[in-house]
Amino acid sequence: MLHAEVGLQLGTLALDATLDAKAGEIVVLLGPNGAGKTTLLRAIAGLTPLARGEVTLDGAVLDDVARGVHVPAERRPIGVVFQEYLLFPHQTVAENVGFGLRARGVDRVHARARALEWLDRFELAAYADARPRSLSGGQAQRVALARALAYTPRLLLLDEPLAALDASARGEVRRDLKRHLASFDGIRVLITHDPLEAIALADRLVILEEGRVVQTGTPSDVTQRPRTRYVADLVGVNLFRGRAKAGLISLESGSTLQSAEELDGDVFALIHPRAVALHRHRPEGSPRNVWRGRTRSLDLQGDRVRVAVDGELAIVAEVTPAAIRDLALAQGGEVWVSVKATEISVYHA
Amino acid sequence: MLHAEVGLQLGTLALDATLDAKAGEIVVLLGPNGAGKTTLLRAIAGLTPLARGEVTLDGAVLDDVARGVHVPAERRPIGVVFQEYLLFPHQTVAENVGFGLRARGVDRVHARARALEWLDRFELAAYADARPRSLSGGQAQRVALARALAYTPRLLLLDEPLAALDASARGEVRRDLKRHLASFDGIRVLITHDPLEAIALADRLVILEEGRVVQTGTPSDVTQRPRTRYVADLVGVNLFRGRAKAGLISLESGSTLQSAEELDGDVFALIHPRAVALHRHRPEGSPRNVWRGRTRSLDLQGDRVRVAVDGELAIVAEVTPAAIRDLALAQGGEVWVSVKATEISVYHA
Amino acid sequence: MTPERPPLPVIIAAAVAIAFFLIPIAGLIARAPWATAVEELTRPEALAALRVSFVVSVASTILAVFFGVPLAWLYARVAFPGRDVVRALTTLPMILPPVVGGVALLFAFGRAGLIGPVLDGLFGIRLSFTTLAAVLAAFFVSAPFLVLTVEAGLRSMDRRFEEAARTLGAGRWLVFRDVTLPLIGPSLFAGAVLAWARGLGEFGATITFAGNLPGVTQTLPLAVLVALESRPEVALMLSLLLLAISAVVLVALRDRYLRLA
Amino acid sequence: MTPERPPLPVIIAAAVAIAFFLIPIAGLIARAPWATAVEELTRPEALAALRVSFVVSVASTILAVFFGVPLAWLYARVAFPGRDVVRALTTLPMILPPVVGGVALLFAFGRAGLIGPVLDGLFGIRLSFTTLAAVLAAFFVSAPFLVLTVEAGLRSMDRRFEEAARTLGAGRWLVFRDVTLPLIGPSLFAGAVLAWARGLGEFGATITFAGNLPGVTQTLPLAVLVALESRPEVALMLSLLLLAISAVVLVALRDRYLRLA
Amino acid sequence: TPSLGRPGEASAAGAITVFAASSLTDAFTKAGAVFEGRVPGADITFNFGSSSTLATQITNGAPADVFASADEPNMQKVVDAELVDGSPSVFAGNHLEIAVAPGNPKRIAALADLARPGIIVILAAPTVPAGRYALESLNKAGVSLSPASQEIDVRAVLNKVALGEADAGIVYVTDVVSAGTRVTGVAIQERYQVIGRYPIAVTRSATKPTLAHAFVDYLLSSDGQQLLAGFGFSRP
Ligand SMILES: Nc1ncnc2c1ncn2[C@@H]1O[C@H](COP(=O)(O)OP(=O)(O)OP(=O)(O)O)[C@@H](O)[C@H]1O
Ligand SMILES: Nc1ncnc2c1ncn2[C@@H]1O[C@H](COP(=O)(O)OP(=O)(O)OP(=O)(O)O)[C@@H](O)[C@H]1O
Ligand SMILES: [Mg+2]
Ligand SMILES: [Mg+2]
Repeated sequence: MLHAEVGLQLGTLALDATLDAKAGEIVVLLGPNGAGKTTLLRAIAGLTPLARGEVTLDGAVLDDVARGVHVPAERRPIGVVFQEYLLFPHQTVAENVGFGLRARGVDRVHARARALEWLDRFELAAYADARPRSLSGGQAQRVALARALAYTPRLLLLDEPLAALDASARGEVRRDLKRHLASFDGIRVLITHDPLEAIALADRLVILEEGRVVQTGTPSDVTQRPRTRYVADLVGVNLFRGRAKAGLISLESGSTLQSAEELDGDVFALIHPRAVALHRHRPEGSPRNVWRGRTRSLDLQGDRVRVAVDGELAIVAEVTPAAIRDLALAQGGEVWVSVKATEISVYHA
Repeated sequence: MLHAEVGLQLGTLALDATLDAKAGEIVVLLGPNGAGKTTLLRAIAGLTPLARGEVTLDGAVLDDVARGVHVPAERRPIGVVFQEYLLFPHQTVAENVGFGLRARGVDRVHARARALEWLDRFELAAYADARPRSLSGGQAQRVALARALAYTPRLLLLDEPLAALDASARGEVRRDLKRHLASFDGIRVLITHDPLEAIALADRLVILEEGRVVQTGTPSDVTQRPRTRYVADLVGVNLFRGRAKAGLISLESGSTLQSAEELDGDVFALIHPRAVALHRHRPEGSPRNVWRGRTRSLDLQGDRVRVAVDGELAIVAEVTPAAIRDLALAQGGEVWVSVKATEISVYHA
Repeated sequence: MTPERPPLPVIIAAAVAIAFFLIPIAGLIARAPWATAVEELTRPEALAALRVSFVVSVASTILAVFFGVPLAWLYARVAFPGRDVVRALTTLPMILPPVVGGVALLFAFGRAGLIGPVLDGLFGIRLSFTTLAAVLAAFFVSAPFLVLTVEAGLRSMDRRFEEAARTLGAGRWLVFRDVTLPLIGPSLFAGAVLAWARGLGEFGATITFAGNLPGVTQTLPLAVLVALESRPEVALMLSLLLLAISAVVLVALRDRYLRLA
Repeated sequence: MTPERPPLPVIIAAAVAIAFFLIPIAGLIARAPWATAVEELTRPEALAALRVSFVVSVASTILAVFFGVPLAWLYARVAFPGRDVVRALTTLPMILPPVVGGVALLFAFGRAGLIGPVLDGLFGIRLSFTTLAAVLAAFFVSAPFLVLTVEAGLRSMDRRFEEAARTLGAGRWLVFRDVTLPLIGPSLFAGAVLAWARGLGEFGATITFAGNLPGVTQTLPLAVLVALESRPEVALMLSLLLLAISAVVLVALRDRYLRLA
Repeated sequence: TPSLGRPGEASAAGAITVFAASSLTDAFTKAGAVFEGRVPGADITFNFGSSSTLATQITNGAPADVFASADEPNMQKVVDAELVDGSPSVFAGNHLEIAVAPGNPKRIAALADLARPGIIVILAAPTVPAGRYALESLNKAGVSLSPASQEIDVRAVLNKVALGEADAGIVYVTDVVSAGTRVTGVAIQERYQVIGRYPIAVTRSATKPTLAHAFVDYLLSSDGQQLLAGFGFSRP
């Protein structure tokens, strides 16, 4: 059980966030650049002092500002993988990986043996006696990961551990990581920028924006009911906020959306890009929401194309490359947009 | 026009690669960790000396080992964004961004004005007078990007410029980058680990493995006809190599695959995971390729699940979460695999 | 960064060291003849010595920076043959008893020295008994301190920042001025302070090479030495003046130093 | 890294500096009485002075490291009130003319000094005119060099490595020993060499505080000075011996220094 | 044979430390050796330094048995501090001489020649005895000159002349004698002479006062005086 209530001010950042994580749980912290994710991690690790709040891990109080408790970083059973790796330049790769063991009193020979096992697992055995300086970016990050995993902390804090890994290695390391993380009952808090990764790894997502937790829940909670534009962008859906009355949603921009759901009050309206249809001419028939727009950009994503359309409502549609050809869509071109009322899901804001 | 033939030895890396890029082209360099991508970039930038080969840019010889030509890094019209950012810690963010202009004789006032414009564009105006130390990881990387873009080099080398950006910013910065890159006729060589990104940005992909170029071509060339396991993994397809005779492909592992295409000789056989069907019992009917396996892992990817199956042939299948439920698939469980002969595309090795 | 709570052994060691340095200085202050202080210190000889000391120590520090930084750069960056031996030889003036250093300077640049006559013949430069000689003596004993410190700084800095600057179009000089120098700032500052301090306290080489002429080559330490022979109280007073000046300079410069660091 | 081609102005400045340092040393070598060298240097007084110098300089360097590194750490890391003033005061021994430093030490630790009687009364320690006094004199003048250099090193190191070590479970001491010390290696080495060199060449404070007793406090520089009174050739020879020792030590240590950097 | 002055030869055995002015280095080293040869068991250690340094050391508790100063004011400091056993005796004098380069290339014959233009003259600083005496001597001769340097001690004057840095300097006869062939001495006329006086005393804190007095007595004896004369010292 990790319970962290962290309040502090650092430069322009006012961090005021609560993070809870249960044993066995993998919590993924997501948020835009500068949201304070790294700072929150550092506070939990004991590297940045709190101004308010408390941190407890498995019942042990690590920080309690009110009672003046502060356990120093080195006495917290917490492993950290830093965003900038921070491998010791004067030690070999194996010494780096063995450092945590040595610090815990394991003798040189055993520490080295265990380090070598870890390097093996990360396919870095050949670099055991190299200096970190001679590693590539991705290799360095894998060493940092191995270093934090090599002793077994009860809480692992990982700051974008997979960012510098190439796509092919990433899958494997992620599986390795998942496997290893699964093999002990510790708590894992992980920062990643990759929403796919977040969804794949997370038991629970915590979304941090400007120092505050704006949403938390299981990946499917969060992806199905995003509550901020940032999360919506992340998940790749269109999100609007407004006031609903008998199926008619008045948006802040002044436009309205017709939905099939009956929910009154302040609501979010979510539209999946797949549900947004594009037409060359004003469409006939059932869709209740129809407006004219202008394509702002086209983005190939895998085997689909995301089309951002400006207009009365700015919205993103997802279509097939074939549709692009059929519609003769181009940047800046005119287009009609339609969304069926049944495709708009509505939930309380 | 960039033409780089780079031969050199650095530690365990033997780099021997040729890279060509035309004006206006965006070349994306992809390759596993430690393949030598950064080293190749450094060689082109003039930071790592060549042992063999030459580098010419727009007709100007920058390096020619045979003739003893070496233009120093500072006289190459090349901008570099480093993987580790390398922002000057003793300068403010604005000074960092203005550095290239100052080095080219622009006075302090104008350099600052231009730097501020750039910072504005990257939504970093508030940090103009901050020190890099106080930036978050993603902010630092955006500053590094702005710094390399602020003067207009004829060749831009970007080493994973978007890796530390959060997903929401990434889309925008990528669009910005694309837009800016499009606005001048320079050449752009970019390293990224994100295959989606590579495909979205690249006019041409160059795949580097163990210091050698193993494949090059347009994104669709490469994704449709991968030539190494690394590329196949990247693209997310199954790739087998074998000898074909009248539709029957004998793989190196001893198994065979039946394909609908008639192509004899050394071939690659490519199977899209979507084309791999999974069954609880031996399937009846048309599929020519049927075998039994055991699920190794399950990976949720967006709204689909990738299932890795070990067996006579190790293969990855892509199914819906519903199918997982129906099949009662679990890690280590038994499963039948079938692939239709028509779903196997074959091309010369 | 967490503010550090210093471990006890460190506190004890540091406290012992501080006490060891402060007690003698307290002793000096206690024994100084404060009653006549103002009178003693405003005597023309004292003021002249102060002026000479200022000129000599500042000039030799400037020389040390101008010649010492390139030398340190060469040692840290260019692997020329015999580097280790040359470096060791140019470090020796630190070790040489200063009086012997002065004798060596006389052998080299004196009226009857190795190249003194050459300098005189070619350029009409006569060093002996001039302020320039005092500057050179101070430079000779103090520059190696700067060289060693700056070299250490250059060796521990991250050179990739220089590479980044080069790719941004900065030539050697710009890289050096705008990237290397600021990055080794603390070391350069420390080196310059060391050299300045050593130059300010210098007397053995100065008296031997440049002589002791009030207003020309008589620096404060020489004035102290001379006074020590007959009027030790005055010597103490002059020493305290020297200390006060250095203390003020050190505390004042500190600000700048801290900003660099 | 590209091997650097040094820019011309750097070469010129460095060459002038090297020449300036080497010519006097060449002068010393040229004028030394090589014919009687062996005989002079193996006289018992010379050997005794050599032994005393070795013991004194090594002991004072060890003291400088043991007390100077904590002090530098305190100055670089702990913002205690009055830090700048204390630091300036403990830097002063570098500037004080050594003879005055010796007088100050006598005032403090002499038999009739401020705390000399206390030491004598409490512990029966009498410092003056013992080898320990010579060690303390050398420590007094040389330790500030180490402190300043190490502090500069500590200030320019990247402290996040220490944070990483702490998260790996390393306590203060381990962090200090396994991370901080190796990272400031070049500075610590440079500081120790500076302090050793200053201690080896020390004479003014030693002769005043510890006296000039052959075999006890007469170090090589004191022997040089004594010889200079009557037999300057012997003094030269002894100086060259001092130089040779230092040169050998400096070149030999270089290897280790380079590995650290 | 030396007069031991106190009864009982056995009490003469032991070690004493003699603090002596630098200019006595050669003479006392020799005298010490002779004395040790004559008094079995005697062991003399010398601490040579400038008279003022030695006086400071002694007044701050340095373990001296005998103090031989190159001038009277420094001895007086020790006397004033009541650290002297009995009263000091002057055991030697030292005449002034002009030191010039070997062979006297500038042909300097008298004090008056020092004022010739183009002659670089250096003196000891007026705060040290040799410098004070030199000024007195020049005054007596009615010569006024501006020295190129006021050296911290007489030895520095000698060295600069020996190294050719200065053309002439006023030093003690004993310095010219110990310098051997490195300089030539030019005598100063008797009427312009100023003579330095060297007092010696046993300290109150002497651990072996008998032996200390014995050494002082030896220096004052005719044997001692003869030995000192060999180094250029005159009788007091
Ligand atoms: N030492 C500091 N001094 C001043 N400001 C700081 C400091 N540390 C962090 N900040 C500010 O706090 C904000 C959050 O930083 P943090 O590193 O926690 O962000 P992040 O969420 O990890 O971002 P990223 O995803 O880009 O790494 C930034 O805007 C940064 O400017
Ligand atoms: N200075 C050096 N000394 C020794 N080996 C080096 C040096 N520089 C690079 N290497 C080796 O070269 C290989 C390639 O390094 P490089 O940084 O070019 O890889 P990369 O393709 O950029 O990898 P990544 O995607 O992880 O950044 C690495 O295995 C590394 O060990
Ligand atoms: Mg971060
Ligand atoms: Mg790389």
